[in-house]
Amino acid sequence: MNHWHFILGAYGVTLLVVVVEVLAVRARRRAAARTAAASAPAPGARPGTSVRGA
Amino acid sequence: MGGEALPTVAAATHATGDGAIAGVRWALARDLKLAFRSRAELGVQLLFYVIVVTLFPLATTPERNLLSTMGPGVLWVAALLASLLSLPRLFATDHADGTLEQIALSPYALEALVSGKILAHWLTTGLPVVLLAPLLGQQYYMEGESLTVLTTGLLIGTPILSLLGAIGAALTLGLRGGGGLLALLILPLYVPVLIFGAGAVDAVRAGLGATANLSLLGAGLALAVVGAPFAAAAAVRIALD
Amino acid sequence: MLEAQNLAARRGYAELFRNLDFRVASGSALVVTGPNGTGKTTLLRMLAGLSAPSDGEIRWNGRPVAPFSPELRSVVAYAGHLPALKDELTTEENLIALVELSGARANAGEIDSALDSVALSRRRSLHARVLSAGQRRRIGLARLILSRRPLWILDEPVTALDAAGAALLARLVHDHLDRGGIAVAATHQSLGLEPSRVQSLVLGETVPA
Amino acid sequence: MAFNWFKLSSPASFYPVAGALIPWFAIGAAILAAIGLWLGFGVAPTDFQQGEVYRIIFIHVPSAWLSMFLYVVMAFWGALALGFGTRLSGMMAQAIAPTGALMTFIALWTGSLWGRPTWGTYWAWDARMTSELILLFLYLGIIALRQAIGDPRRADRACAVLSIVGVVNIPIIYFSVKWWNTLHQGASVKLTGSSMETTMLAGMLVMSFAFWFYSIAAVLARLRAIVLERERDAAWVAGLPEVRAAAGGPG
Repeated sequence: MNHWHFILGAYGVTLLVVVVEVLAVRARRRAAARTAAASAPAPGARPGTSVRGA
Repeated sequence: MGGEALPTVAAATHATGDGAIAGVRWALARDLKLAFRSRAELGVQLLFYVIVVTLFPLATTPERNLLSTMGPGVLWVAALLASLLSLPRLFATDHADGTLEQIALSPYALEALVSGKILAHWLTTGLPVVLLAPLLGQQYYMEGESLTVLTTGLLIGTPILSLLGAIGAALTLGLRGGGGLLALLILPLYVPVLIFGAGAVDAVRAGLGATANLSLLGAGLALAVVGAPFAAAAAVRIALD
Repeated sequence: MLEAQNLAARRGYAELFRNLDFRVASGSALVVTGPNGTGKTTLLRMLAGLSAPSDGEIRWNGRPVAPFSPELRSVVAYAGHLPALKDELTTEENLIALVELSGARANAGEIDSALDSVALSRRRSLHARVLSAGQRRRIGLARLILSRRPLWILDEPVTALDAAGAALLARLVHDHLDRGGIAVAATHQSLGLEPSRVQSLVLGETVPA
Repeated sequence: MAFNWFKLSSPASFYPVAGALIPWFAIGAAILAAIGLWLGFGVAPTDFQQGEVYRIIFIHVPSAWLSMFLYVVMAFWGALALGFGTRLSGMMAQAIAPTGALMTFIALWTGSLWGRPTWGTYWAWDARMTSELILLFLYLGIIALRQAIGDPRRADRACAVLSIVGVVNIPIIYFSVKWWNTLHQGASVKLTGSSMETTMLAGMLVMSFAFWFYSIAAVLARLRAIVLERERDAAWVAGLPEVRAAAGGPG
């Protein structure tokens, strides 16, 4: 009774999950950097207000 | 009208002194009145419970032994689902028409107002489920002590469902896919209630007596009564922000 | 006195405004204007204590007040976009419920006279379901009459009101200021107040950095 | 000391710190995993009842520990975000949830593959397995709640409330499932004898540290992505080399 295929299934899927997570996190960070680059505020156009009266 | 003095802060906060009870009373009275005015809706929810319970024997077998084993579990799961179905009403209508903002800005403690609403919710949706249980138990050939213990368990357990459910209902206010999301958030938290409630009847059948199960359910109720209103009130504030 | 210092607001990932400073003294009003999406409602919700500023501080009578703090909840009357009315309840029941929720006792005479001044006496036992948008707004005005709160926060209060309703609102705000109250309103319509007691805040205007 | 912590708690100052820490934890995880696997497969003997299949515990037990530990850590950061309104705490809780859910999934997957040859079934209503499944639902609930709420600050606080309620509930859930399990005499798996082989224990501990290090690295990496997402219009983000590089490229 050695059941190596069960061991392989457990370790293999664990490895797969880890690889998927690492790739997903890297992709997410690249996407976030792109969005950040696209939405970086233009200087001087920041939201403002004015108060008048009294 | 001019010239009238404005009340001071101290005069206005007077209401918070005897606030807790008055807050519970205000929310309870109002929600009961609203529930009574739209009682058809409550009837529909109760009917849902009855139909779900009726479906199980049709899906399995009318065999007496099997049904009396399944009975408590089926009634409990149906009670969970009925509670889940009625939960969105708890805060969603108040949220949609702006009442929830006024409730959160009331000088009464929000925890008290939320408690009143939860109590009204249980009285209008949980209590009917408890009262119907002895009747529906007949479909499952339950009798004697089993039936008494099932009903007692539901009586202690359904308030916990309303209390925990209120947290989920407040967290999912105004969100897309609210109903399904609410189920995902709340059903896992219902697990202990289900186990101790349905388990009480099994324990009676196994000759162990239901005291331990019902006591644990009671302890759960005590914990939920103390904790849930705070969590639900916090969730309401978060939803308004 | 209501003060805001260095107030900033974010919605989602976007910043609506920042470095907002103002001070509204007793007996005066602040009128907030600005294009859509510049944060008028957000600002009003912050002042009412429904929402936390992302930066800065709000002070009432010199003391900082946090969102939902008891000090704020006992002084503010907030009238937002939503009327807080229940279709299943009558005009009178709705009004009584709201007044009781604000911690006041609703005595029958006061309720009568408030309904009278907003011209809803004859609709008092109608369910809110059958009222027009303007009539619903008027219940809100009756609530303000009975609220006795020093700080009124009004978000687009003129919306749906007819000429008589708008005049009534203007008179209510006027009387409120006369009693030493404070009003903050987001509105593009004039409330007909003397310029000397109105400050105007325009959101969305660019200020030099 | 206190000042340093305060400074570190801003996303802007923690972003580079996290970036510097990630390689160390990643390398540490790799080395520990290598040692752990060597202990688990090279040194630890074959169990005379279960044969080789018990070797799944070297990933099953660490992932199960981590799944519970990460939930508590997530609730802790959530509580900080709720109590003090610190932005970084909320981001930390957000970054932990997916890794926690993955650990829970690994624990369930490996547990079920261990169960098939041992109990003769992929799924048994064992108290630990059942609790682990409910834990997975709790993680998925928190992730779904964050997805449904658009506004990150509301999401931080709502998820914090939910995870705190979950933390209070997890022991109760575990106890209730165990209670139910004893009443119904469910299955439970133990290794042979009461004393586990020292090498087995050592392998399991080393693998636990490997999982732990890996989780820290993964969470910090995700945290950096989340910081970029949420601080996208801050001036310091615009100045980052990786953001400038992304701005220079196409799109």
